[in-house]
Amino acid sequence: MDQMFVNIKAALVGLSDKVFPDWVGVLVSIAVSIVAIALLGPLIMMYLTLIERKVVARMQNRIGPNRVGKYGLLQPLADGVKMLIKEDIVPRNADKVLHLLAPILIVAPALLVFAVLPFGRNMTAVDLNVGILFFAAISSIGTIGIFMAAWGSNNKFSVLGGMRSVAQMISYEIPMVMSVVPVLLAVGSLSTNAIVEAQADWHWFVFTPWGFLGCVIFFLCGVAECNRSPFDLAEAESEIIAGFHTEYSGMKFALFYMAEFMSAFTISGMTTTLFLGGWQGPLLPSWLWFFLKTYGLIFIMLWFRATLPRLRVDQLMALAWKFLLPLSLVNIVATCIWHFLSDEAFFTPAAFLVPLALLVFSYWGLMKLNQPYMPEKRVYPLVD
Amino acid sequence: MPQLEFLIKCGVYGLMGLGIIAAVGAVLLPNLFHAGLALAFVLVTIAGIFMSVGAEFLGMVQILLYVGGVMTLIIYTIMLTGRLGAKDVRAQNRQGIFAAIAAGFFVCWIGPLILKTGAWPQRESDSAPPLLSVEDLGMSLMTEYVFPFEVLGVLLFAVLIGAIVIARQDRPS
Amino acid sequence: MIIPLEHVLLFSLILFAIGMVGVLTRRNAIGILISIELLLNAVNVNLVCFSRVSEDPMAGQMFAFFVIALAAAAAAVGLAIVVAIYRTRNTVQTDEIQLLKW
Amino acid sequence: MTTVESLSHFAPEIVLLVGAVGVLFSDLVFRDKRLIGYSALGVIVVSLILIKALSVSEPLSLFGDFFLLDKLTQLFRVAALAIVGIAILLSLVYSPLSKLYMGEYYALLLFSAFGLILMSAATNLLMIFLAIEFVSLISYVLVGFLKADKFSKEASLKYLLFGSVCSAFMLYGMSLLYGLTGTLKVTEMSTALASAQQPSLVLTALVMIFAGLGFKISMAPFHMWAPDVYEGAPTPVTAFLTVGPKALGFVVLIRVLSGAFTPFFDNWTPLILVLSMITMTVGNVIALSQTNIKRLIAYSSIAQAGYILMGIATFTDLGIQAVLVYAVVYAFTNLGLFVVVVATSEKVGSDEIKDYAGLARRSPLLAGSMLVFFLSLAGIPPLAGFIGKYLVFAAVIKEGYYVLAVVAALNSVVAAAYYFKVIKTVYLQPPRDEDALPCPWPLRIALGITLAGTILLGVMPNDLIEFVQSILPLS
Repeated sequence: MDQMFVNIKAALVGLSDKVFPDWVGVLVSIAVSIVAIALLGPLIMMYLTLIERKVVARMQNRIGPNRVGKYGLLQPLADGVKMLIKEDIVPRNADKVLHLLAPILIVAPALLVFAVLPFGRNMTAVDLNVGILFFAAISSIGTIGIFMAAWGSNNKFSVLGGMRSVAQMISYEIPMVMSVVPVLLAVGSLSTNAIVEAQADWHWFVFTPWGFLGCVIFFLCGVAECNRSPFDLAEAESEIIAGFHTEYSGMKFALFYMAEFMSAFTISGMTTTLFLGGWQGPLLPSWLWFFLKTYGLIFIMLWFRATLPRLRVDQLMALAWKFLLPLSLVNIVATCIWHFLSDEAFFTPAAFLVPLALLVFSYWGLMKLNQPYMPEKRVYPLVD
Repeated sequence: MPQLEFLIKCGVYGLMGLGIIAAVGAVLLPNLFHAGLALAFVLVTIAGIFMSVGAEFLGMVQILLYVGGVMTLIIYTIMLTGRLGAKDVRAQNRQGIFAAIAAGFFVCWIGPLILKTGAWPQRESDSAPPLLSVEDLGMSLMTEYVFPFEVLGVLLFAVLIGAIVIARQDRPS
Repeated sequence: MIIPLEHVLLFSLILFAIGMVGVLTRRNAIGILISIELLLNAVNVNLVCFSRVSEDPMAGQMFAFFVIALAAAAAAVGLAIVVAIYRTRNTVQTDEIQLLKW
Repeated sequence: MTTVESLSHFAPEIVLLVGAVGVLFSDLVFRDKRLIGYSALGVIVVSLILIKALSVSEPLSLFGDFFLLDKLTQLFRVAALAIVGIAILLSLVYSPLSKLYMGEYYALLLFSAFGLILMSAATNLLMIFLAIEFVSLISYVLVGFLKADKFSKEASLKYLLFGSVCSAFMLYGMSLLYGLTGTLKVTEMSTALASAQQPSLVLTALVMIFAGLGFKISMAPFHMWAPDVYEGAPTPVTAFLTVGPKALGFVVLIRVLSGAFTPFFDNWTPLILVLSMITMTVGNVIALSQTNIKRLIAYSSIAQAGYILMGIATFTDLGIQAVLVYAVVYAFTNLGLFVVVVATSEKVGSDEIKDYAGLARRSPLLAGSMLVFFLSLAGIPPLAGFIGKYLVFAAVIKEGYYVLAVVAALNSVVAAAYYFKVIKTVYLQPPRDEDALPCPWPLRIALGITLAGTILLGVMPNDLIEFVQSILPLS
């Protein structure tokens, strides 16, 4: 059961080996991985839309989609058909080429990142030895797609949204990468597989003080990276319509949606891989563990959306630069202390408490330093 | 497997061809925004070439720093200094022919020299040269190359201050 | 090396030459900066490929790494200056920025 | 030497860096912005004292191979700090600099001093490139530091575009060298290059490296940026640029040529001969028609680079000594000229030569020093400039490059012509108004140092020459 998908792939490759020369087998093995990922991405996205609508509806005391299919299970298909047959509108003054390329360029990196996600034991499509770097590099390409969409639409609101979104993405990328550094220090490798292997036997990094903090920072920055609520300033309906995808409709619009949901999934998957032990876990098959943890995190994202109000621009930037970045730098120091005190063992009291004290102290200090300016309560003597 | 090697070879040559086409675009396209995107494409193809010669780390750094960082800066500046839909500005000055001659001369001068030189300090070909892993690079950055690395840090700090001072808009006090 | 060293060198040479054309013909300062990035990338291709056949492979890759970092720094300074000029002069065309002569 | 052991010899530079950051943050503390300048001066002085205290006799290579501390480095480490120190003195007086960003300004000046020191000590292509870019990038910013001034911004853009292209060419050359030799260490290259089958490719690499270094030393045909940049930049920065990067550029050139290219001596000598003649002629001839004093000095400094290149062209021990002596002497003289320019423009408000009319009556001190500096640049004994010129000519004639010597001599005559034109304006034309020109104490100190250098080195050059002789041969 654990190796179900691996075995299916091996069978396919074996089948081709019987018929074709051996070099075709390599190609088949590559093709199988590519097809699997290319199908998985859209599938995940389609059902994430349904899950989001259902969960948010429940949180708001509604039922959510329930007409198409049992419990609304076919709703995503209906949505897909609707998107496909909608009219594709291109503004007259738009830059046609950019307008067309932008959604593709946004979806492609979101899908490419799937290649290094370890979905289960032996289930990483490409086990790059620079996996984490690949993840950081590829997700940074997305900003260019957003620029293209914003500029190509030739619409003020789009450009405003695009500028906001890019400023946000490059700001949050820094604490995000910094919060990964402790994991790399602890594991000594950039490969995603090696990171998961290092967390065997319940040695999940989230159980260490630095791991917990890193996990929180990484996840928050990730939520900001994929422009999700409460960091969805770039597409704030009430201020700038829909930001960089104001001028899109039909399938192109669906592609933006797809990119957003797929990156929500990859962020959750990466958090799982880096801090929550990846596919490690007892009893259940490894890939099931991975999906359970990932969907748990996605549930938290939906919870954010249903509860938290949107941030203001200055609050957004202040959070990244004045709070998360310093904290993630302290976190690196804390990891070094943990590493030298713990002496190869996963848990020793000293190695646990000293970094914890450091982190709590710096959290407290940063909170003090970042205290928001509260105007004095105004008194109107003549009112009463 | 020679067939696979052939495929990879085709891929690398294809990357080079695309890179050169995109580079021409980056230099000649009248719309600067398009030129910037063409440059981004060149950078990605070069990252691909780095990967194909075994410099995975550099390939990734190239994408992360260049495509993610420098290109964002460039495009931001284009958006700050251009106007939406401004297309009627001449992009090239009148030195086109002169420049083409200069570049052609440059290629004709160095190209044959490169082709004639067989004596790059090639290692013995019987043992494949060891690929540098990320660990090797990281270790030497922290040991052998630690001094230039620290100097680079100082440099980036100083340049950051300078760039902010230059670009900052003074508020009337 | 999968393909002969000379071919990669020719590729980088052509890239460099294209960058040269850009530097000489672009009117817009940002256009020139874009061309300069092409020049630097051509150099990097050279360095990385030489490092595959060299006695000291680390040196080439390190050099390329430093070139990338410094190119980023140079781009930051350059674009800061361009933005500052645009503020005072409302243009970034190099042939319109000609107060200083002889 | 390992990294930790090296740190003790690196103390002056560490003081410089810590001081730079301190100066940056002192902006937050000091109300009186002049105090920032004083503290920057203090950093320079402490660093100089440490250099004196820590001087070593035999060459050390610190941090692996990245910082060679030999006598050449010792000399130019002091020179770099002195140059930046005088630039700081000038900045204390120069009023167009906005009072807003003085912390950043002085910090950047100190950082660029660090960059200059790195340039003097670099023997590895990676370090050479890093150090040159260090100085260049900071100079681009410093040139554009006058926030509201269009000329300053334009100069900065030109400097940046030119500089980046030239360093890209230099990098291409370096990459070819790396490919041909398989190493980045300049000292190890000559053996590999001597056996190179393709000398023309080596020479190509050399020419391209020349493009980058030629930019730094404003050698023709890479000099086009110099007049515009020198005119547009804030005057203290101009003073720094005309001597700092230029002198250190020559040091790097000597290191590269003596390390890597000695086997190809016969090939590159004619090239430098020709370039040197072109450089001095272009500089001097165009300088004749200048009306702006900063531009005039700019062209004159291009011509001076041509004279210094004469020494490089011979590349005998005598030639290299001549280059080093000339570079030091030139630094004193040119900085001195800029002291006068700053003092005058503060009161007069312009850099046009016609506004210098009657300077002798308004301030005999400034006019007198200007006379001394111009005479020194023209090579009149017993001033320091004479020693430099004498050594260079001696080296050239000894090697039998008579054409070069004749061209240089003719050039000196042309140079004397425009120097005396300025001096004539200063001494013989009546002033527009008779107000005395003040000379505040920072300028007096700077003037004292440069005058002392110009005169003392001329009268008793032996100490400097002996020190320079002890530098050779380069390890």
